Amino acid sequence: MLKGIKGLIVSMLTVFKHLFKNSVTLEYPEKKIILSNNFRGMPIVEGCIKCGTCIKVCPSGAIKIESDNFNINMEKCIFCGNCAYYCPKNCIKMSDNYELASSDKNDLSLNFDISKKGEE
Amino acid sequence: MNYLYFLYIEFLTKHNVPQIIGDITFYCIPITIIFIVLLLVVLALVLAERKLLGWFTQRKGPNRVGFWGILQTLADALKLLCKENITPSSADRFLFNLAPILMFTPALVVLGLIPYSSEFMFVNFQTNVLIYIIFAGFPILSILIGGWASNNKYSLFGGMRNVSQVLAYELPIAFSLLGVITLASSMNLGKITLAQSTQYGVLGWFWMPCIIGFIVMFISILAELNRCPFDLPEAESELICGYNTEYSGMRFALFYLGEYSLLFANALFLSVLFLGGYLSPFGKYISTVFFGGQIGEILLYFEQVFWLILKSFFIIFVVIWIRAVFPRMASFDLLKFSWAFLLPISILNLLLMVLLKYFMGGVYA
Amino acid sequence: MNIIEFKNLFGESELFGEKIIMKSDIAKSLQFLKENYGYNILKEIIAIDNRDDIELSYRLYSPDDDEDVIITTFVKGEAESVSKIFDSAVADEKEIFDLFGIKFTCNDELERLYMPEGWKGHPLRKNYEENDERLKWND
Amino acid sequence: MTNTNLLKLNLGPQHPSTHGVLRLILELDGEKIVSCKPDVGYLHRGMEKMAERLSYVQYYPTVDRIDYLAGFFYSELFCEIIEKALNVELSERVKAIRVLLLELNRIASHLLWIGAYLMDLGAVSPFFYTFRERELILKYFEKITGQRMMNNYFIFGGVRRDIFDIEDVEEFLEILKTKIKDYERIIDSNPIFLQRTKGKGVLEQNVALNGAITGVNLRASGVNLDFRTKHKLYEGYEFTPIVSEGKDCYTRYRARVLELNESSKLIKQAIEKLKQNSALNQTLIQPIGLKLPAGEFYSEIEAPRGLASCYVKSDGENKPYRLKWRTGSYYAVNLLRKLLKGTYLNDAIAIAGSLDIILPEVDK
Repeated sequence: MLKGIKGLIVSMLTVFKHLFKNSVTLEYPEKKIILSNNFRGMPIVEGCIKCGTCIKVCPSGAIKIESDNFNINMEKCIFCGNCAYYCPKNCIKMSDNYELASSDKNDLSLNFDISKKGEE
Repeated sequence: MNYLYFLYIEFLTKHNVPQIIGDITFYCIPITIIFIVLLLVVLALVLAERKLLGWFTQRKGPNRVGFWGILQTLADALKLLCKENITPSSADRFLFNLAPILMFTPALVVLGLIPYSSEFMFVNFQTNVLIYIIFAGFPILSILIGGWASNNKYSLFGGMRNVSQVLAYELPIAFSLLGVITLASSMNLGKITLAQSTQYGVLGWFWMPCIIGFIVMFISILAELNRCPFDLPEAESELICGYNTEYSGMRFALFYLGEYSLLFANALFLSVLFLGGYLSPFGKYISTVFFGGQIGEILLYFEQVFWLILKSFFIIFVVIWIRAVFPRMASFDLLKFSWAFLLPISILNLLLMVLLKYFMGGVYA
Repeated sequence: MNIIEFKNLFGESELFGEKIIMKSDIAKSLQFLKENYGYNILKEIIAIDNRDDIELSYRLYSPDDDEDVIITTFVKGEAESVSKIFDSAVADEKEIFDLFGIKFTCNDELERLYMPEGWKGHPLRKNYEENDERLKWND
Repeated sequence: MTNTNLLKLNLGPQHPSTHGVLRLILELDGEKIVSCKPDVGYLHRGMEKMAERLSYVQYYPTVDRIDYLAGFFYSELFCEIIEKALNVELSERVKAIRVLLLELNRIASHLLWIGAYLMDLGAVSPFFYTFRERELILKYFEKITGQRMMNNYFIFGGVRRDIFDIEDVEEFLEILKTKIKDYERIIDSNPIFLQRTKGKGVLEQNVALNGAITGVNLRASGVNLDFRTKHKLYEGYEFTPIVSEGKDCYTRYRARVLELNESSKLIKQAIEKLKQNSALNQTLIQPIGLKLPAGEFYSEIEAPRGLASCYVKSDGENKPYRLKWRTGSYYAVNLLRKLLKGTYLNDAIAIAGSLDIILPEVDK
């Protein structure tokens, strides 16, 4: 019985101790989280040579390459970073933009024009 | 009190209003003040609980609505007002609506009993402790009706569990009350507070001599209000929300605010019984020491109310602190704890009080 | 526990890689292994659809001398249930019944595990055709 | 006696304390559970059917979604299959990186379980304390692998990029040591917690072995079986599995708290190994047109929730012919049928919570 009461008081005091520690919450909209530079956010494409390895590597078939348009369907993309890692010319980079909520659907299919092929 | 009464009657007769109306309406003013104070305090309590729980777990607690999260509960109440009042199709419509109302009324009645200052007391019966026991039992009725009427298995469990729990903890309350009554040798709360103003100051209050009664009553009130270690009727992780699973909108707000107003009413009651009601912990009142005479007289009332509210907030802080620490008790250990442990101890405490009254009766005139 | 000893106990069983192929009475041999050789954990039952029949391989494990044994049989549509010997087999057999359509005799709790009751067909079978061209993107 | 007025209660898919979408169909006599039938499949994503359609490199990112609290363990299983099939040897540094991240992931998973279990029993604050520690681990994962949970970091033959900032891990281990003392003071000395968990949900040894229960739940019933002692990655690490005889919910809780210390010891040894060999000479496998030789491959590892294993039968194509996962909680849910019989409703939640059941593992 007494050990019970001692246990009660000990657990109450340790919780009381937390009353004076400063809070760990991060007020999100005002202060943003500090991300590492390896963070895998929304993919960005420039200078693609249409080799098609990213199509072979994408687990959910989110990438379509037409003649001059590189389309990523963000509904299917699972941010795994396979395309960015296996692209031979690494022209796909994973930006650190994770706020992708949008009100209309066609925001979710990203189109990058890759027509300027013969430049370099 | 009668000083204010004469002031009021004199003001009315100046506008040639007959005396009868004055007598009747005089008591409406404090009633409305108490009702408004209750609503404000309840709003503050809900915010205080969420803020304290936040600080206990190193979080910030609500701070978006209003300057420091002050208007958070007001916003919640408005949101609940505008929400749709869904009544389950197979629910018993009349009882379903009756339950929340029953939950809110006992708190108002209990607030009427409490002596806020030496002059200012509503119901000055000689036995208003008895009235407290009667009305403290009302929430069982409302929770059982609410649980049964919403025709949902989980809320039925909530209602049943609440009945068995509150009945088990009603007797220890009665016996520890008896302990206090034998010491103060009167059932009138005003006389109980006066009996506590002895020359020992803070140690003279009733929590010191009948410490066992105080602890037993505190635990039983926790159980009666379904507060933390005993919150089986609305156990979030088992019965989703217990008896008020099917309630939404204004009815849920009534249940929710009723629960907190009961907490405030019981905290006031505990501080009157054991922590010396409106007596100031320093023996003499500050207002009589610094501003004697007329102003001191008026200020004295407010200071007495201030001490009473301060003590009840201390009790409420301990209740919230307990919520941050303890898990829920199992239903059998809860009942066993009350029948096999709290009840015998409170009877033993009653015996001690009788002996104390016999030998040291003089202290508590 | 070597294969020769096992062979003379249970007639027609031969070794294929590290697996022991059994033609019949699986329950008896599992019971025997569990009691005498201490293989008291049935790690998993793996079902493979080899187009003409279905291969069930039981992977047993004995925690004391830390050894694995795999017993496999080839089954058409019916199989002998081991749920009376190993309680974990109830879940495995339910899954295999659900995804492969093999009925296990004397397993009273046999019903679909993942799929809803009215589901037609057994998904993991090779002949489980779904004509949903959304799935054809990768071929 | 078939007591007809039994109350049929759905501890339904949407319930706050079933850690996901588990549905227990309970038959109650008053509050005593007469029979309990778990109904799973609400989170079935068809991982095994999907494997037959995707090539190895395409299937690999979906692998750590099988148990999102212990993603590294399932990536490690799948990589091990490919490395065994093409018998590729891992370099010392890669092995040390993998052990370090696996054990960090185990600590994160156990921390979350401690918080969630206390929330099931009704205590509000320990949940936030354990999440505060887990946040430090997830921040470190994000810095190294790019995502907090679905990290996709191990690749066939090695790791995606070399590990850095190991001081953060050492600093975290110091914080964890003091915080575990805090948890013990808040939780272990709490008489109501002891009353709710001591002697409840007793799992006998033969019932556990018969139900193929592995991992902490089995070791809490007295069987010394920890697959880390046999695993190739953990060679050269001295490590003592935590075996206790208590068999009830409290011992399973204590075993998981002790496992936190055990894992931090392993992490310290892994950091020593990392300091010794700093050259990451890994021989990566070219994954694009990867074809496994025909045959069967099997790999197993000690996941936080019991033995996890992967079995692949390939017929030489670039897609597996048949892939099967074995997970720990799959058999724990199956055990609930026996364990919850005869208990009361609020004990049932405590017992089911103590087995650390996570539903994505069960539904695969």
